[in-house]
Amino acid sequence: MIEISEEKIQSVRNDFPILSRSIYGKPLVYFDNAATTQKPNSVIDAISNYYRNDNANVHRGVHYLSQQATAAFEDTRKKVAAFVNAGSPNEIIFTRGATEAINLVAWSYGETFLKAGDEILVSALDHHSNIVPWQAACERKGAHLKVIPVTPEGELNKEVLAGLMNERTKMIAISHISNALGTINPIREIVGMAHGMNIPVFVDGAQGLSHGPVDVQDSGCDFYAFSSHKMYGPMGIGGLYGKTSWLEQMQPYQLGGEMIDKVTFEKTTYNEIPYKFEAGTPNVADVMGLGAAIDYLNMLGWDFIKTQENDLLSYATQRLQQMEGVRIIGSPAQKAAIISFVIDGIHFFDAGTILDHLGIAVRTGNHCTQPLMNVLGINGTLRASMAFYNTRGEIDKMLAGIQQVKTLFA
Amino acid sequence: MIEISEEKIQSVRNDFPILSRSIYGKPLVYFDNAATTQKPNSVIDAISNYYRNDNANVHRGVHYLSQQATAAFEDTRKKVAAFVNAGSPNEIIFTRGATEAINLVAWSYGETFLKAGDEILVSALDHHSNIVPWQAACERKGAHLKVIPVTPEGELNKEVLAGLMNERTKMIAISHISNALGTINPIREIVGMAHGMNIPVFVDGAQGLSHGPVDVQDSGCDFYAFSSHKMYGPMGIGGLYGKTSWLEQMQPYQLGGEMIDKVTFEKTTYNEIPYKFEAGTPNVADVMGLGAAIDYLNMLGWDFIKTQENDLLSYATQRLQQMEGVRIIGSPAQKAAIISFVIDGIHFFDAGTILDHLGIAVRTGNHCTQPLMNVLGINGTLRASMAFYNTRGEIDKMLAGIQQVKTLFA
Amino acid sequence: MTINETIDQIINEFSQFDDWMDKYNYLIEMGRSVPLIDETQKNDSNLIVGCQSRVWLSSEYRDGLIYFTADSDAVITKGIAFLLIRVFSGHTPTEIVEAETDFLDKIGLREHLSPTRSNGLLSMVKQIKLYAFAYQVKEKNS
Amino acid sequence: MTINETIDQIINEFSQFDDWMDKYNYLIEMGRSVPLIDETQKNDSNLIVGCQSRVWLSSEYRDGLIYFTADSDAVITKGIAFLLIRVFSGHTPTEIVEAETDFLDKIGLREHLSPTRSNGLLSMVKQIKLYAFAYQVKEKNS
Ligand SMILES: Cc1ncc(COP(=O)(O)O)c(C=O)c1O
Ligand SMILES: Cc1ncc(COP(=O)(O)O)c(C=O)c1O
Repeated sequence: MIEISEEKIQSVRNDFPILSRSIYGKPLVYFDNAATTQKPNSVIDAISNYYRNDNANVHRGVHYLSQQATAAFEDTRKKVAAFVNAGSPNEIIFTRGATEAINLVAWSYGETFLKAGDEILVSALDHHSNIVPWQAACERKGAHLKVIPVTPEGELNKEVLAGLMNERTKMIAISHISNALGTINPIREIVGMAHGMNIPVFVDGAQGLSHGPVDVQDSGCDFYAFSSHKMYGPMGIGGLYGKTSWLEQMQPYQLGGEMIDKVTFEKTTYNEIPYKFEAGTPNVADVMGLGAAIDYLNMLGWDFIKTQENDLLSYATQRLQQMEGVRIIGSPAQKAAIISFVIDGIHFFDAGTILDHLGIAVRTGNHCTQPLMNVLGINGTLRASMAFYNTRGEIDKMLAGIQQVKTLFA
Repeated sequence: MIEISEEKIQSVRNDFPILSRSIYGKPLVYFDNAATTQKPNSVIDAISNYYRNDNANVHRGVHYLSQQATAAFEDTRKKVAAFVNAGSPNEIIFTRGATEAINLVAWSYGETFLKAGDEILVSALDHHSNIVPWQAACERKGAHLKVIPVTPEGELNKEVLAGLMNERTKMIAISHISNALGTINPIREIVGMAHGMNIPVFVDGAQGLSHGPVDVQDSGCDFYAFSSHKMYGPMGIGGLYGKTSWLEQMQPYQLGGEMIDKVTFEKTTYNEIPYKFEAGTPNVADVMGLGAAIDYLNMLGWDFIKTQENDLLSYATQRLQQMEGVRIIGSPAQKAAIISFVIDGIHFFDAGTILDHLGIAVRTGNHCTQPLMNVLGINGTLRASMAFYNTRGEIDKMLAGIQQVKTLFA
Repeated sequence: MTINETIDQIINEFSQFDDWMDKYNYLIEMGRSVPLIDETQKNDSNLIVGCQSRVWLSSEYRDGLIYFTADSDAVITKGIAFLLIRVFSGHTPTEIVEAETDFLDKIGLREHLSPTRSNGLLSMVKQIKLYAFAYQVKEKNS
Repeated sequence: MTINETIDQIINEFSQFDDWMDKYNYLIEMGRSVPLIDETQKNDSNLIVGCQSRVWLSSEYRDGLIYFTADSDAVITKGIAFLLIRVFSGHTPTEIVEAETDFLDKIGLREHLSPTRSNGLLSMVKQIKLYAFAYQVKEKNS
């Protein structure tokens, strides 16, 4: 384990201009990182510099700016591929974000492989974005949606999962990290079980890429979706890793632009992967921003990120556990720096409103995981999701805020 | 008509930082505006400022930054609605761009209304993005794709169009302005014909919003799609105008996030419009940039833009017509500042490569309009697409470049 | 009291507070005095959707006037519901339909007016106006 | 001459030109000397897809060596095709499969190496390598 100095954290914080702003006259304490992370200067500058100096539409342009933009765009694809250790840059498809990546696979895989009577497994732990597109694919094809239940600790129930897999199972769609509880799912193990029965595994990595290294070849998953804005990069961009063999077989999703090979009114043929899945003008500027975010994370290093986040997680957990009337939801063995909790007798909306006035941004509600909330028998939680730029001091402020909330609504 | 001074144009050019860069040591002459336009400082700054000061995920957040971001996001929706004169901001859906907007309607309208034997009319003038999604919808539903032919002048053949409309016609999908030839289609008139037979009209406005005012209520079209990056705004964002009555009836397209109302594993219900069609975390930063682009265009005014672009168009047309061996493709009565041309005996790729080395960025090829190129019996063209920040001096440079090309390949 | 008079009164009450905390304290107190909806009326058709907290709002039409009751599982939301009821309850459909609704901005509760579903305030106002509109139509047809 | 010797020769030839225009003039000239593909071979299976210009590339295997012919409707593309043929034609499958292909960068035609479909250069190189690979496999199996 590495030692992290106050100065180091302060210098990292200085990379993020928004962290020095105040809210209602109080310094911003930003604990809504699972909703979206803040952006370092290098990401913001990458976007501005692109528009100031290099902006052009990519592909097919013979002129310099277009070729330069294309090269930079494709270089970033390689960078993303290396970041998740994909087998080839062609296995990386740029999308608008995780939700679009999930919709893409649910549609294209569904159209290509799903038949009536087939089954798809989703989990009760997951974000709506990784449930509803699969539900719709099943409805379209007459397939059945089966649900992997969640244990009281907030983990996937692996025994039940094993029992759910059979020769009709055509996909297991799970998340890498739960945005609601912070649970880190054992992807590698689940992929092992699934592949033993020839079932592909789709991983919603929206929360996965910001908290630790991802190695899609090591975990063996067939698809991995992510959002740039949740990993310190810009909004409006994200991606999908997919194994070549699947991507090549799957029907295209959106149509038009570079994804097309030849068009006549009788018949259209499509380009190769990854282009086949990238319709319309790509979001080159934000791809540049995403590239800068990856550079930034590589520069910081996972050692620093994980050490700092684990420290925040264990400190906050310990302190919250000591508070009377506060109950942390979920206690998975493997957990990222996301804490959901409830305060006895106090509605999360009331608590969140007061914390907000103290400059503390937490998220409240069901976190787009209504099925999970139903299982847990609650309407919602307060969620503090932390990033490496947060500090113990900020956690102390939140705890003081909760104390104030308790007094106010006592 | 207003008079435009040299100083005015120079001051407008100064708003666009990229216009002062050079290519191979020569000042950039950017004539690829139909592919993507350049961005003024105010747009670039709107994005940076958002990330520096205001970044948050929108909707449902009770904290200040989230509410502020949501308000700014929804204000921009109103701004877009006003810009195209929509009946209500709820009729504006943010998408990744025009291609996504077209795919959205082709899918959602198709799933909701299209039956076997129905017909959809597309045009031989159009961009692949406004052909292939309709072709796919027809294939899925057993409907038929009918083609509105193009006259030798490069206009839609209205007589044939009138004959193609019948009680089986479920949609007419046409472009506002042709990206390949610059043709401005008579949307209002076509909508009049179509509505007389209860046929809705979808307009691909990717090239429409940058060259003149758009009034969807005046033209009466049912849908209007656009891309921010082609109207001086950022990449990665765009939108769809749709009449409330259609949007309310149509099935949602992508699923997940704010577009959801309630989820259980048995059944999911959806939010109201426009949210029903906006899955996943919206691209708030680029929506801010789009808002700044609209402010910028409003500030310049259509009078200025149209006067300047018409001057460039007529000057370039006249000069090109005088050049031996140069043939302008298409001579529609109504035309935006887009000129496609061929040089006798010289391949567009050869010509484009040489022009590029002179700092002149034109686009070459089929411009994603292969069916149009087939009709015209050519493989592609050189295309100079102009914006209000271009100058007659730049046109002169292009003409000198073409002269050089002719000498080189003689 | 007319709708506008109540609004002025509320703005006046809130103007005493310099501190947001006092404002919220007062709101919380008021939450406790909301005319509670009958438990049997706490059903889905009176539930206002799209709120972070659950809000039920019910209306009754007596002698040409509309009376509202409400409840919420969040205290602040209850307080806001009470403000709305103070303003609108006991008025004619037409008065309610025509009333201005931007007073929450003036009393410094702007954060509750955001155009999103994160809290149900705008939905509550919308619902109140809808009820009034429905009774107005009924009046005309009877 | 080995593949590397031809490459060095070409790099040397191009190093004479300071001016891009001279370089292109030379390329255009070379385009005129490309060993033209037989008209009957200008079919879809020899067409390299994804180019701005159409390029046909055909190969023949004689006495252990591969010979290429090509054509394009664009002159610059022809010139580049000729450079590639000069380098690779008349070599064994193994020599071709193992050859480095970044020399176009060194002669200052980097703009033709962009990783996109906008010009067919990379596709041409890929196709040449593919042909060589196919003959290599055939050799082994025979
Ligand atoms: C686990 C998980 N999946 C999917 C999503 C959807 O991501 P996005 O909204 O960026 O598409 C989110 C975030 O909202 C998430 O936390
Ligand atoms: C007429 C037309 N329609 C559609 C499109 C597609 O727009 P986008 O690539 O921004 O989705 C374009 C531009 O490429 C266009 O010119």
